[in-house]
Amino acid sequence: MATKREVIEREEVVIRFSGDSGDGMQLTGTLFSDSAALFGNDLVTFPDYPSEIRAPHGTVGGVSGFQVHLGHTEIRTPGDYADVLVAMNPAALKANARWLKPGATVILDSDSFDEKGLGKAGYTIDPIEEEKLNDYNIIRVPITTLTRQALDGLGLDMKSVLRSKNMFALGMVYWLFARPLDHTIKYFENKFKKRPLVVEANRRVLQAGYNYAETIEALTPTYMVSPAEIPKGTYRNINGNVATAWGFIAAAEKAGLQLFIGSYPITPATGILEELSLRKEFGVKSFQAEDEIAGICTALGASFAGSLAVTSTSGPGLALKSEAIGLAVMTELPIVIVDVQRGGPSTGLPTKTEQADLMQALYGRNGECPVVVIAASTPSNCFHYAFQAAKIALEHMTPVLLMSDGFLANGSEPWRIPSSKDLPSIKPPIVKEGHENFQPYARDPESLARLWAIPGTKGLEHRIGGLEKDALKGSVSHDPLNHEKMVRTREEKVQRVANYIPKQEIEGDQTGDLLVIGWGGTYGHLITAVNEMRKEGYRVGLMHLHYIKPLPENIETLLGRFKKKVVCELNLGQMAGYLRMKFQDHHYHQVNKVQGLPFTVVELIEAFSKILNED
Amino acid sequence: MATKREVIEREEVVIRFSGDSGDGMQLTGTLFSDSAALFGNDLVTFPDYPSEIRAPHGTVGGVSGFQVHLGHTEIRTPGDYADVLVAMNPAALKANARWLKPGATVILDSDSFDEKGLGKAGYTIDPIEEEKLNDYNIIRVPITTLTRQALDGLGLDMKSVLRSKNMFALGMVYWLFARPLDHTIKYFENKFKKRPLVVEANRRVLQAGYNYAETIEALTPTYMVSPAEIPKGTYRNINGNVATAWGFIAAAEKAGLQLFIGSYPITPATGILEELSLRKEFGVKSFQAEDEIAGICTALGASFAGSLAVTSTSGPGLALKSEAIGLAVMTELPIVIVDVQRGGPSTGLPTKTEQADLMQALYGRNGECPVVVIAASTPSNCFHYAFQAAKIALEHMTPVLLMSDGFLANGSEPWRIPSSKDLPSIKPPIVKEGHENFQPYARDPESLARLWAIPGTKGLEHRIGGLEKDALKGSVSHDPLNHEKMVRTREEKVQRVANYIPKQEIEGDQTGDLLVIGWGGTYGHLITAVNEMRKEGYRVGLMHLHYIKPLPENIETLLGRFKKKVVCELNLGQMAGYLRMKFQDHHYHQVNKVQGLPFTVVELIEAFSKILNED
Amino acid sequence: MEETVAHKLSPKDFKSDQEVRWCPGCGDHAILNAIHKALAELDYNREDYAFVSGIGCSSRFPYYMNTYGFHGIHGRASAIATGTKVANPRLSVWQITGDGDALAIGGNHFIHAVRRNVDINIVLFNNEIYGLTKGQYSPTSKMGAVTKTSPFGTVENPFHPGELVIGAQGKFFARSIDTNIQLSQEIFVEAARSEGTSVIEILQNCVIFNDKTHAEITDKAHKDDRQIILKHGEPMIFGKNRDKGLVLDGLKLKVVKIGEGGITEKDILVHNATENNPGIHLMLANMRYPNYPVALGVIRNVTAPTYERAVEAQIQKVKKTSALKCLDDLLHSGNTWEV
Amino acid sequence: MEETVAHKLSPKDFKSDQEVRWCPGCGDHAILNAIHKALAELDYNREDYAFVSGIGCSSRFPYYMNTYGFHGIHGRASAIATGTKVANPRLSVWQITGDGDALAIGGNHFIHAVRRNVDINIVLFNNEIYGLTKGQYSPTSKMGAVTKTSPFGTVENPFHPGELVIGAQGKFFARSIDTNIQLSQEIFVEAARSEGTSVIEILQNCVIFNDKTHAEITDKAHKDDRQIILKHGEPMIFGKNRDKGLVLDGLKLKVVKIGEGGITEKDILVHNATENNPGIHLMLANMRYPNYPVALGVIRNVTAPTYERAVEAQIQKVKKTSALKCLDDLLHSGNTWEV
Ligand SMILES: Cc1ncc(C[n+]2csc(CCOP(=O)(O)OP(=O)(O)O)c2C)c(N)n1
Ligand SMILES: Cc1ncc(C[n+]2csc(CCOP(=O)(O)OP(=O)(O)O)c2C)c(N)n1
Ligand code: SF4
Ligand code: SF4
Ligand SMILES: [Mg+2]
Ligand SMILES: [Mg+2]
Repeated sequence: MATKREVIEREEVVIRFSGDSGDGMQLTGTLFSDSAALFGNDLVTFPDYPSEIRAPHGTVGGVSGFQVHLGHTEIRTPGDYADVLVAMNPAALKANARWLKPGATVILDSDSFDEKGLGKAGYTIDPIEEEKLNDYNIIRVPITTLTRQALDGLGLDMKSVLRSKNMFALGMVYWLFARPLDHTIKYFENKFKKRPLVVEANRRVLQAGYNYAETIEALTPTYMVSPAEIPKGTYRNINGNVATAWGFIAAAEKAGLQLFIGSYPITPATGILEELSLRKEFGVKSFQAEDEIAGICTALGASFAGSLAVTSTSGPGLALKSEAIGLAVMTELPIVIVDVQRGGPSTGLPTKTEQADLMQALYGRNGECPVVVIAASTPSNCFHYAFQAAKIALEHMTPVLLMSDGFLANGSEPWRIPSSKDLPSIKPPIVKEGHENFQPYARDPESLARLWAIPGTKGLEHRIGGLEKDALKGSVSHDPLNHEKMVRTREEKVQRVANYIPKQEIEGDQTGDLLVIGWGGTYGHLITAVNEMRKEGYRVGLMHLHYIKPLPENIETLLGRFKKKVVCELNLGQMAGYLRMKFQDHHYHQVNKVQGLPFTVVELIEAFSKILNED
Repeated sequence: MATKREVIEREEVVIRFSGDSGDGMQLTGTLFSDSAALFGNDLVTFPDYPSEIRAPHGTVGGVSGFQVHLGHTEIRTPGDYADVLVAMNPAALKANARWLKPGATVILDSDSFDEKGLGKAGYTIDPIEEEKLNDYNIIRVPITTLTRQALDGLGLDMKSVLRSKNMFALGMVYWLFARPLDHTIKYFENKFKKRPLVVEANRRVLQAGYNYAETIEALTPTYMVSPAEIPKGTYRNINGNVATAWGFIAAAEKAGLQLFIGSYPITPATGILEELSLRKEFGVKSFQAEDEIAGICTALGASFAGSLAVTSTSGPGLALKSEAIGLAVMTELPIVIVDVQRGGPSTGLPTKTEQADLMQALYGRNGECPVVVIAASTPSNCFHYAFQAAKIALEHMTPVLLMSDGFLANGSEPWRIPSSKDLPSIKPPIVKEGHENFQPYARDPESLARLWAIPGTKGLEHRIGGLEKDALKGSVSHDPLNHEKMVRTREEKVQRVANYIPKQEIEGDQTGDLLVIGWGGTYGHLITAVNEMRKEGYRVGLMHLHYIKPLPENIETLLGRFKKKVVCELNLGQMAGYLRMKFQDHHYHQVNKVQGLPFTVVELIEAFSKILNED
Repeated sequence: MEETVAHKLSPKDFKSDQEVRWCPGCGDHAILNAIHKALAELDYNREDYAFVSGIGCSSRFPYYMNTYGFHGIHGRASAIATGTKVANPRLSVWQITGDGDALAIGGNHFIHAVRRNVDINIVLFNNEIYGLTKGQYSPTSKMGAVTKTSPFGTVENPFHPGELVIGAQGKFFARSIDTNIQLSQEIFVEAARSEGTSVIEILQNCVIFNDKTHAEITDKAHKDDRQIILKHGEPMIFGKNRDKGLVLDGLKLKVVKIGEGGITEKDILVHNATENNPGIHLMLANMRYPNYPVALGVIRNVTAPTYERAVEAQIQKVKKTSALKCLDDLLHSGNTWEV
Repeated sequence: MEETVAHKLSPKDFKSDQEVRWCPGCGDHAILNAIHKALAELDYNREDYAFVSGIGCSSRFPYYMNTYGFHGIHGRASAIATGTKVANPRLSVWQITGDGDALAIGGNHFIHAVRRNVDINIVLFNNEIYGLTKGQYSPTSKMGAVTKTSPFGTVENPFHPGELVIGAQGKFFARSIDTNIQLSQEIFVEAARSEGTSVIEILQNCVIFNDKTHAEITDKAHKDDRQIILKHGEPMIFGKNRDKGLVLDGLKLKVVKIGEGGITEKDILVHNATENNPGIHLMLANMRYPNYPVALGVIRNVTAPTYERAVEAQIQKVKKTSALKCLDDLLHSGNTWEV
């Protein structure tokens, strides 16, 4: 360990691990980001994988990637372009070459760059030539061979040997960033407690990669990314799906209710169901239903029975739940429906991110059928908005739609762990035995929430259902004026939630030339772009919406403070349309992208500049 | 027949038959309107019945009504208020008293106005007193007793005797309007060919009612409503559901394709499936599916196999079809989805009319998922718009949503029968064996419709599905730029339909002070109100939208021609919101009603006047 | 789980204040009656009943019960009832459904509830027609049935609810007739007391759209010869003169006459509703006129673990062993670090 | 309906130009192989095949067939296939589906297709797991299965596809194993030639998320003793030494050893796949290790009218008698009047 390192200090670095679906890139990326987080960096991650489990080996379609953006400063996005790319095969290079920063470092497994590999990836000439990477820092390493050597004599079968190639690459990257290996080794010790051979193999290969990197010296300069200066506290890495699940567990604890989730697996929402299925110690009843309709209907049954009821899905599943959401609206039962958006329409691009379910969330039901719509904007704040969604559902007796997306669901970032005692209380309008003159549709005069009498409560027996309800008794009513009254009451009840949510805030300039408007998972890219613009002297603010229906009451005032407005979304302009409906007097520019990918900061800055420079 | 009649000539008269659900009011009304139509009157009908099959006998909830508006002039609505009310029991009076014109004639079955009957209807004092009808022309007739007498000796059981009470009332009404009985008698002769006793009973009671009316002279003055001056041609009565079904049969004949309907029964759409189930002689394959999802999916399978495919439903069913509509969008298969709207949300008011599914039709799906949306506006033009929906679906290879509603579906009016040869041709882009270099997603450069290769066609084997498609080959593609291209292409394809539809027209004043904007089944009320306003000297036009997505290209120009605009809908303002999104620069007033009932002309005029008198 | 009831309840305690809105003469009235009576026999408090339904004439049922009730959406009652029961296993949960609601649009939730063996009681009003939508055929309409959507007769085989229940691993299946209030009541009580999913098919008459569809079997003049009421542990004897019975002929059931061909009462099969192997229950449930009498009573009643109890048990087990006791524990579990 | 084929097709004629994207080692590859071979044996033209699927690993199947194909949405393949077949009965329609696709979300369409007896061939890839979504339990996962959504084991009874098919009045049910290409091929040919809904369950191995779930039965060392391949008209004999067989013991099946206790080959049951009464087929389909060998081959194959033909027949009949011949006739039917 005597080599002297040439070290560059960097504010931030982007690294992308990439290889075949079977190459374990998701694990590699996760282990790297866990180490970086423990080291104190701020970071954001972005997994990107194909919809086949193992798409054909060696093809571009089968490439699985995991990008980590780590920094000494606050990190908001997984980064547009990579400083370092690990490419386990030619297809990985092909898929990612366009996402490299000029002069980036590329670590290749040279063993896989043989004729067969090149052919599968569709390369006909030298890939470095074809991708015009001659000036880049290309490190060719016979990773497969070296892995095999490292494991020589350990008695592993070839499949297992090849499976640990990724640890060789990870070892090299650890050296490159001068990071210790111990966290990763501990991970294997824990995970394979009962299989010491596996632990040993991974340890050996990891160390071999580290040593190799040190030896070859090709990797100088190495990067030094100091710990970030972030608020004091206890931190952990968390992804959006786990954060969502935990937000509900927190809400159930605060409300003193049992948590019930009725769901059907669907990418990229399944993680929520999976996480809650693990949480039996908190009494969570997780019900894997036969389909999405049963998912929401069992949840509604549980809500009727007095649980905090949740159902989670993605776009196609939300479509299937439409009719039952209507029943929730009519019966005014609390329920949270999570939509983790993915590329559409139809099956679309199941593993890619998109924001094109907004209109469906707002309007995708028969009749006048209002629900509260809330959107999280970072992996970790999924916790907060899941909690808020549950609180609103329970306190206002209404379905709440919580919007997440593939980018948030699978992306992760360090999260300062809150304390249970700092979370707000949740007080649903549950009525108890002995309540006098109980009427199931009697309402709180402020919130318009109806009373909640739970089966098992003596003396409050009553019936609810999907036919129009009498405004007080809740019995079936075909009276025309009662219908109009109830339609308007349900809408008003949702609107009144505006009295219970925070006012909208603007980040960056509070008045100025351009107001950037966004919602959902694009937050990191938007705030980064806004900050860059401001550094360049533009007067720009960001209005990132979390409460979509109802909108906070101060929106219109805020809109008036900027000369121009631009709505940025990963769809064809759904939020822009919604704002036109609500605040017609403002003109809205649009930046839209529908590629199953997040924005890049670069393209945002370009678009904003163009808008500012037009008259 | 010697009595001299005092006869009043009337331009138009409104009559409402009303009684218990079991009293046969729907049939009575239908028979009356058929006779009026044969006589040459123009007319519009409106059935109104409870959602229970037989709601409790004698209660207001169980009242079933059928209103007929007939005239010498053009009739556009079933009429706001009735000139004549037939009330078979006290509940019928109670339910309808508020819909009487001052001084109207009310024919009561006095036998049913006994203590029990009054009690069930909730009357505590004399109903005439309670309803303040003392100045009205109240005709008390012991209809039950007289019916029984008329059938004395015929050997009918009591149930059958009572069941023909309605014919007594009808006979009286025929006398009142000086209409012949022969059409109605012929109806029974046909219907009960094999049960001459039933024919005889109905004939006797009908005649008895007629004779009784003539005898008592209480019914003078009688009404004389001369035949209307309407275009020459052959006419028939038709309701919206039958007209819709026939529109599809016509389209199938013109396209030379088999018609397939996959549907699940639901009020008020069932009539379409029922009518098509009858039409086996035209080779219609009607498939009653196990649910709405199977309804659309079998239709999609049939579309794939080369049929003109249709699925019909109402709001809750449309919600269930959402996901599969997405599949139709992605596979670009032709299909027509009919939504006969009813009161919502959820099960809502199943037998009442409403227009609150517009947003669902436009946006109720995951992802960017555009379909063509068309709305019929009168019972008979359901034929035309069903035909057009099928033509667009087939020629543009797109799902088309056809909006109808309960008011159109069950309402009927005389219809000038078109001739098959005058209907436009339909030419779907079907490719034949031998087509060179076939690519399943190759498009017509004008319409952007893709080619349609039907299983069984040699050499054109290919695969379609719900994953994002390569822009030409149709194979699965995860390429980001291809996705953006396809999302925009699908939207553009729908927008281009605007090049193939008629320009929007305005009825009434072409420029002026107020543009009334409507869509769907409110047409009759809106045009009547607009005409009334114009008679009073206001400068008002009606822009009634039939093509909703895409909108005709000249809308914005037309909007500019009026000082004020008002959007009138039976919902909370969905079309108004849509127009704000599309044509932001105009201010839109709104008139909304959500009572499960059509507008009344009176309330429209009042609202319009108010808007015109505001500054 | 049955709790102590302060005072014994009577059938009328279960009548709600809502007007019953079925057609006069509809079989539903009698079924309502039988349920009111059955509940009065059971040991639950009134507030511990939840009646859940879908959409259809039959599904209006919860409105007429003075208990907790949930009138759902079409076809989804099994799912709603499952959620209710799993969330609170102490409730006595009843699903009321029609042949369309349960077997057309609701078929999937129905078979999955049965498979999971959730402890709910499913009362299936089988009138072989869609009543509420005014007379279209249903998945139980007889082949050839002429209805509004099959003016030339249907061309599809009907489901037999009992057969489908057994195909879905059903543990309890019974059949009754609307007018036989006494039998229905007995069955409801047995169903409520049996843990797991109990499916009770009631042959119900829709006077308006499918009058007399079951008349062949229910007709007074013939019913004793065309029905057999099975009782666990008793021989399968039927007939006006109780002189007919069922025996096995190879793998098939056969109707025999006692006293003819040397057959005596002890040759007659004895009904064992608790037999785990579904073979004979399938044959019994499938018996149809004219070859066989139609079986009524509890055909199958097999004990098996229920889903909601297994869920609770798993939770209790994990609670005991898990180190995580509250939210804060969870938030701090795994890798964390201090800044 | 089979038509004349110009030239005999070979298995490779059915391979599409798409790369096969299943995991290496996945059982799906072998099934694809078997279908390619089976189609080469059948008498349809290539353009007359339509392969329809839902969503799942297995449901990617149509992309790999050089025929018409429709990759649908999750669970709806039976409905899409039904529509395709009813619209054009001349096509040979195949539904490819997984245990989740067919029996979870698609359960209702599945049982209704079976009930109607639409002439489609349903190939159900049963790997007892959701593959495509990366390893959650399915309605066929064994009780107690530990998966991503059941980290402490499932608490629900699995469906047995054969039993459910019989509960839904199924006329054709067969079972094979992914690796037994020869048997699968034979079954596919027989299924294609049998009219009505044919359901073929294939025990398929998911190497990634549920490896070896069928190994107890498929394991080379034991398979001959743990599988029995049924053939119509042949005695039910199995075992490495073909010395074991099935007999009836009352109403139950029993495994016996030929030569022991006086049992000879002629005591062994002879398989009759065409028996209408489903009783014995239910027992055969339900045989499970370790008490019984698992039955493979065509377990049930009963002839019955198909739905799509009945629809066509009804249309032809009405066409003959109706006075309405074209649209104009229809428009002018009933009451009309001149103005
Ligand atoms: C999603 C949806 N589809 C269709 C309907 C219309 N619908 C209501 S009840 C019913 C069938 C009722 O039949 P069944 O379940 O047998 O009940 P019954 O009226 O005969 O008691 C139908 C088709 C609906 N309300 N919702
Ligand atoms: C409406 C909808 N819900 C859920 C999903 C997610 N999903 C896709 S495939 C699948 C299950 C696949 O299991 P199976 O049918 O057994 O097929 P396998 O992958 O095992 O072959 C699920 C839950 C989806 N695509 N669409
Ligand atoms: S329509 Fe039939 S099922 Fe419905 S209430 Fe009337 S008789 Fe009963
Ligand atoms: S995940 Fe399993 S079922 Fe899917 S392709 Fe891979 S091995 Fe086959
Ligand atoms: Mg029914
Ligand atoms: Mg599977």
